[in-house]
Amino acid sequence: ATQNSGTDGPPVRGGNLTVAVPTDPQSLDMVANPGQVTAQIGNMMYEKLFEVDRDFTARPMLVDNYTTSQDRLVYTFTLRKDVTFQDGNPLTAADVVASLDRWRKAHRTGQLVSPDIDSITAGDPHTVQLRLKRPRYPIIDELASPGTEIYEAKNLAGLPATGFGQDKAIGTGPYKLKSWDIGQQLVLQRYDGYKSRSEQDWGGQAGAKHAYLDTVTYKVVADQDALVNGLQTGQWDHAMPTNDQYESLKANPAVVVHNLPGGNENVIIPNFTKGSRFADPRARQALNLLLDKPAINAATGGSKDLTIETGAFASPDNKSFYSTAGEDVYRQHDPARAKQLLAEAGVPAGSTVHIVTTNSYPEFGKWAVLLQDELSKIGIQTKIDTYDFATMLGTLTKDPAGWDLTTLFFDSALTSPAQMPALTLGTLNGSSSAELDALLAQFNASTNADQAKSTVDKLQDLTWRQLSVITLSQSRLYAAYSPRLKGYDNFYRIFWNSWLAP
Amino acid sequence: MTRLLLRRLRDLLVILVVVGTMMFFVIRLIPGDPALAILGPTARPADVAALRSAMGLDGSLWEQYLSWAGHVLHGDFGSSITYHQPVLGVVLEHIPPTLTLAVLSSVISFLLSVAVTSWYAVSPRNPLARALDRLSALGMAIPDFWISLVLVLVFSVTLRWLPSSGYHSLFTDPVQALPALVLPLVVLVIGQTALFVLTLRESMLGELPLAYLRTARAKGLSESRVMLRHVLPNALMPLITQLGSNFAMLVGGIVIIESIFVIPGLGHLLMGAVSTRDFPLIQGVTLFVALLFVLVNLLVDLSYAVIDPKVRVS
Amino acid sequence: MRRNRTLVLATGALGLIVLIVLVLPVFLPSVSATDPVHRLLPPSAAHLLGTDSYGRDVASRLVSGGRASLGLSALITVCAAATGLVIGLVSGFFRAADAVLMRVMDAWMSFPAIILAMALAISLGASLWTELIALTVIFTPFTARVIRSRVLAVASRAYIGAARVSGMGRWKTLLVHVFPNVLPLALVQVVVLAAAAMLVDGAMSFLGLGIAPPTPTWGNMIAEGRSYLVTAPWLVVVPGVTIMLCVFLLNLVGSALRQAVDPRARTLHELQRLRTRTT
Amino acid sequence: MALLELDRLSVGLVTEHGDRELVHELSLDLAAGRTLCVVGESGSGKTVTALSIIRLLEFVAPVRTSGQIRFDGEDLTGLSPDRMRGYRGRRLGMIFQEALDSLNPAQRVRRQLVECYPRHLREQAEAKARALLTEVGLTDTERVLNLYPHQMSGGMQQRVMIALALMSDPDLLIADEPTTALDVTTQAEILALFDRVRRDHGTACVFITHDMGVAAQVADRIAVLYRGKLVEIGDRDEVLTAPSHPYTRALLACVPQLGVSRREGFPTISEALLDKGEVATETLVLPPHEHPVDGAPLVVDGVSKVYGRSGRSLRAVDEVSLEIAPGEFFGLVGESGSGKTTLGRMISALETPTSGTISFGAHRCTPKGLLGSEREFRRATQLIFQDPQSSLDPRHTAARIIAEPLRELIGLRGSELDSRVTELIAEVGLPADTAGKLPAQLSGGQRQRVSIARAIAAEPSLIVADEPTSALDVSVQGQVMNLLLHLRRTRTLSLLFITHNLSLVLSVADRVGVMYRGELVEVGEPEQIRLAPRHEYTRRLLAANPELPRLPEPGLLNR
Ligand SMILES: Nc1ncnc2c1ncn2[C@@H]1O[C@H](COP(=O)(O)OP(=O)(O)OP(=O)(O)O)[C@@H](O)[C@H]1O
Ligand SMILES: Nc1ncnc2c1ncn2[C@@H]1O[C@H](COP(=O)(O)OP(=O)(O)OP(=O)(O)O)[C@@H](O)[C@H]1O
Ligand SMILES: [Mg+2]
Ligand SMILES: [Mg+2]
Repeated sequence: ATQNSGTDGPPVRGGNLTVAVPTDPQSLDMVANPGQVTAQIGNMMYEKLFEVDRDFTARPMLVDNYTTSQDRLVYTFTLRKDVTFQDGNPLTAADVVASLDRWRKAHRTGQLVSPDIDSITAGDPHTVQLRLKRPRYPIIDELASPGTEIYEAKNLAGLPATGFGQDKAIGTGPYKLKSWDIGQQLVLQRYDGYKSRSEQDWGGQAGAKHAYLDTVTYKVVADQDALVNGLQTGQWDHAMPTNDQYESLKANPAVVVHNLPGGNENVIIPNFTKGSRFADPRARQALNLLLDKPAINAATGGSKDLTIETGAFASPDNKSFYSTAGEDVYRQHDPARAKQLLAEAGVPAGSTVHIVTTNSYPEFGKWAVLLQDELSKIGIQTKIDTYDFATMLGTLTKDPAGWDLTTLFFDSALTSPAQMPALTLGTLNGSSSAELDALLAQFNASTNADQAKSTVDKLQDLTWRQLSVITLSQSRLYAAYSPRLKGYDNFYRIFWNSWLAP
Repeated sequence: MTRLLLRRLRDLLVILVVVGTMMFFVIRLIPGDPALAILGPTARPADVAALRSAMGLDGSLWEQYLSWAGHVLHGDFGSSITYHQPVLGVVLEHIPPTLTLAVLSSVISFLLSVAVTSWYAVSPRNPLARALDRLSALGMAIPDFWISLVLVLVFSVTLRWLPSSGYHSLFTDPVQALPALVLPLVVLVIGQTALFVLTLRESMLGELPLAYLRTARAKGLSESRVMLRHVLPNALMPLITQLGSNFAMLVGGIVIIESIFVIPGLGHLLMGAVSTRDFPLIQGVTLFVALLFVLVNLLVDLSYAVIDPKVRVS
Repeated sequence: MRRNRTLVLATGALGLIVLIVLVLPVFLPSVSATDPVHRLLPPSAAHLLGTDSYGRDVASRLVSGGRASLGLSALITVCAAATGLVIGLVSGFFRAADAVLMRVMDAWMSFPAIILAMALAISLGASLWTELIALTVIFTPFTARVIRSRVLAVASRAYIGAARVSGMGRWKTLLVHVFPNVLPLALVQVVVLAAAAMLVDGAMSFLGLGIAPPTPTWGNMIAEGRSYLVTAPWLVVVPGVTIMLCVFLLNLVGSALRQAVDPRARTLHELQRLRTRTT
Repeated sequence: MALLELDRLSVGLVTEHGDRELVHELSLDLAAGRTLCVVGESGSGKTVTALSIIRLLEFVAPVRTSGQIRFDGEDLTGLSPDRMRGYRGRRLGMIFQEALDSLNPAQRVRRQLVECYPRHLREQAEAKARALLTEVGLTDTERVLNLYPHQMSGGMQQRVMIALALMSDPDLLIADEPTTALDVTTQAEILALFDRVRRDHGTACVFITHDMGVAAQVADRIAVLYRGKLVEIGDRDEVLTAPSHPYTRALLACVPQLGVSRREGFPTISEALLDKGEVATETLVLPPHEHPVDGAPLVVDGVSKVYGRSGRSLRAVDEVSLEIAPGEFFGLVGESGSGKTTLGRMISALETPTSGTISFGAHRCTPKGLLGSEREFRRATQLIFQDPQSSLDPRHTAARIIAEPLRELIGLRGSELDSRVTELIAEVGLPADTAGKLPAQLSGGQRQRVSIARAIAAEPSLIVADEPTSALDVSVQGQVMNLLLHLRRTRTLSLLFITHNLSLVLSVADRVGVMYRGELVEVGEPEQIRLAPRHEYTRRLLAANPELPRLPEPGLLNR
């Protein structure tokens, strides 16, 4: 399989694209349900004021243009006039206000941003005013982040915390919901009333959108083998298999594999809570010294193409957040010193480390196994408890001091520190600190990109000093799809501007 | 017969109540919180609590139970937490695939096992019959997920004869449905047939020394007729028991087959519901599985009464 | 005699497997020693059955996985067969107990097995003991039902009445007259159980409900290896074939054993030989 | 030309220690339309011979046959299984000794009867089945056709078995003790039926029986078997009046006769004397009544048993009241299906009465079940089952079966137990090697004796004996009766003796009861019943009782 080159030929209108997704989206409400599949489908249906381009930079989408006051406290957004929702109603400022209000209250990012917001109000039907309490540098990026999709105000009135049902899944995007057989498949259909922006070249989720495909069918395929087999036998045109499958798919001429922008940050999370074996910073340093990250990555990453040996919390594709600060700490490896440090921190050889992990994602279990092996080499015993994901979270939060290590991965393509799980893990492992809060405030107060970038470096450096997470690597994502799928060289989540060759 | 039916209907209600209640409390023993599962590791406790209450999960277990039971009595199984839809609808949507697989595979296995065993009984010296009989022992030994992987690799991925997965309704779309059903059915049939052959052979062997066969032979009946009309029917009871139990197992448990072949059935739904802690949905599915189970066993018991007049079901 | 030869051969083979599984791990490299550099190696002199995705030696894991798999299925079989047999006997023989016991079994069985397994595995954590409890709980009612149906048939025979006239207590009658007449079926059931236990153990691991890695079992070896079905087929083939072999041998032992305990089956067999010889 | 010719037929059982011969060089022949009665010792190979002719033995036991069985000129031993099958049913019909076991338990009578007919002839077959059932005396044909075997009385089962064999009008009918479970009136009807069939179809018949009276009535020729060998064959009158072989002579001498009292003991055949070629019967001299007769009477008070639910219910026993004094020998005769077995089962508390009570000493059987200690009751009361085959656990050896009550009720263990079992086996006249055999390896009579040994083992004070000697030859029957009489002399033993053998019961019982359609219609002393029967049915019974022609050496009888 080869990477897509620019020789896709002229776009063809029509046809149905079948996409395999690992779970049912469960809800199409992107505020109530931050799941990946919901996002993947929701991005086809909904739009935000701003959207990120292929460099993860925010660009206007529903906003025609906007102004910022001198003191950087008042933003005035002018909405595009011709935009209609998929039920035919025009987009109004009231819809934007209602959607963003809900985001502030109910979405995790919104909640983090909210303290800085004074008000969001509608000027006239096509202007919205956002007043801040203090300047906030990433506010536009945050308005381009998941959760800020604009829904109709009338659909948001009186919603429970569980969000809205499929009857209210109406946005302004190029595709609308056609049918949904729960647990089986979901079909999107071209929204004929969609008015595209005129720009062509922003990439990512931004810019012009052309709906060439008549329909997009999302099939729920949980089983990895089924996923790969169906891909090879043409039962679906597009899937995102696990990294294990990468090499064999790459070798298969019937399938195209394609690396996607962004990725996952793979982390081991030590518990800071008193009572944990890693409450002592020396123990965390020791752990970092102990881990042979390249070896672990080799055993779990699947392919060199997919593994980025970096300790950064953001993807290298994410220009404004990718930082190499602390890279030297990331690369340290010294088991002997680790053993000594652990002993100093009160974790001598022979003690037992309690790892809680899940089998819901295969990688987690693998890391746990490799961790166990490395710990055993310096005489530390391990007790691994494997639960399903929901139970793991329950176990971690119910008894905050009852565990020592856990494993997770985070989306590394996000656009503001508020969205970076690696920086907001305080509730889980007790790693919040004044220093972190101060740095975050400093970032928010930045006035320009350089200033922001230097704060990101400090944040990254702090992470490696504090070791609130120990990053193993970044995994790149990839899509595998039928060679008939053309014009698909953008973000993995979206199929506008793509078409099926006849 | 009517008395039997009435009594079994009463049992059915009792079982449903017991299972419903047991299930309600058992699944709540499972740690993990649906709200937390949705909101993820970085959620604030306050939000989790808010979501919990929106899902109707606050209040004591007893209050929850009573309210759930009260609604169920009025035919309202509640609303799925994850799908935001009435549980009843979600469950009904997932029943046909599972039932299609379970019924078809049970029927096919039953017929196959009866055919193989009787053939072997009638002509024990026929090499093919003997080979089939022996093969059944091997059939029992094959892990179903293993053979699924292999069959898909051979017949779908390599030979491209059959789709590797998928499900279409047999009634609305038979042309697409049949090829997709072949592989999962084969997998289910292999294991079940093997088990059935073993059960049936055993019970037929038990009948062979009985004196009534002598009478049948004295009538000048052919050996095949003796086997098919006398031994077989009298030996069927253990097989039918086995069939009933297996059917029950299938309905609640073909998770693996359903997931490998991407069949949107009850087992799959149940697994998903458990992993997201969608309590109303779990309860709904469980009640339906229990209902199906009881109905199947009612049939089994009725067939006892038909097959063995001495066993007056009580 | 031919039957006996099968019995001896099959038992011998099974015994050998058990022996290997018990003794050999002492001499083999550690099962959890990972070696990412040498991952997914095909079988060779250094690694007789290749290495897995962590670079662990498949042969050592197979052998030590056998401990868990064989031990577990033996335990499950014993537990489930024993409880199932007792419940089946009692409920088939005592009408009063039957009504209650069978309703309980019905409720028990109609409770989807997978939920039970998951509830246990999730709340207690996946481990050998959870799996043992879960599978015993799952299998018991099935055994009980099969046994009961045979007990019902036996209980209606006149010799049960005769035992009563001879002053035999109900429980003893159950033991002396009913049980031996149910035994052949029970033996079959034991084999079915052992086979099923081994397969279901695999399935549970496959679903992540079984004994959790890194402790190897044949089931979770298949589950772990299946992502490499095309690139490293030995990961799946080796444990798969081992399971099949063991279950198959068990079957042979079971049917030979059954003939040994059932005098009628024995003469039947002789009969068949004779008829084959004379014609 | 003879229809059936056995030419030096030997049947050997293949065992691990070589062959064991069951039948030795048997030669006989039988012409069409004639009846050959085969009589002889229990276990002498009669059933084995019969099964060998129709070649059904090979399905249940590993056997080797030598010699020839020529049927209509064709040697059956050499036929392929397929061709042999063509003979069964249409040309060779068989009535089996144990009716209940020989009927498919899961099929209604109707289906079993019409089965051998092709589908398009089913209607005709059903008409024929109805006619045959009427002929065998089952007048309620519609009900009977819809019954399952276990819902019928022993006699009904046997008659269904007979109808079954006659369904396809065979050329040769092999009847293995076809009337043992029948009362004499019904037996007479059946014998008449056989005669009619023989005349209408020219059917030849091999008739195996223990009842010399029956043999005298139906046979053209009689063959006598002893220990697997044919010791005598000849015309009926010749064999009956001028027997040449000492065994035959002895056998005839043992036959019970109306009007001859046997209360002081039955004549039996002594093997020792037989081997010497002398007059081979001996009569045991019973010890005199020494001990005082004590204990409680059995009181049956207004007992009824209703089977089935309202609507299709059947009153099997109807308001029967009866008292049996301690030590009394009470004979119970009656029509087949009249409720004798049911009454016996209620008395031994295997069945609860629908109404009424049965009391025996401190024990009381009521509709609610048995009151008081069951163990005590079982020690006191034993039952000999009508159908020995199904009352023996197929997996237990004879010794184990006999040991059961000894262990359970008396608590014997170890060598004491073993020696008592050996004693009992000898007492009922079984060879010592019976001990290790499974029921399926025994002859009908041997099974019956195992069942008797089991019943007397615990030395009960009441035995309900349900046709305990129906499958026994007269000599063994004598032995068994002597045993019972002996027990009665040495200790207190009451007997409820259910039988169809009028001659037997009238010759030995203290009192006799007659049952008819569920009711006890007459009770009286044997002489009174015999000479002055009050009920119409009793009179019919007496009239139908088959009698042996006067024997040449009457002197023997009283010795
Ligand atoms: N299936 C068998 N296996 C072994 N031995 C058998 C079998 N059937 C019969 N026998 C033996 O063969 C001998 C003859 O038995 P058979 O049934 O022919 O006697 P019978 O003359 O019919 O006696 P009865 O009048 O008591 O029925 C007996 O000693 C019996 O133990
Ligand atoms: N379990 C049963 N269910 C229904 N009817 C039964 C049952 N047992 C016996 N009967 C009926 O009760 C009646 C009496 O049967 P029973 O066995 O007492 O007769 P019997 O006098 O012993 O006859 P035989 O001399 O033929 O043995 C018969 O008509 C029979 O059909
Ligand atoms: Mg006989
Ligand atoms: Mg009777």
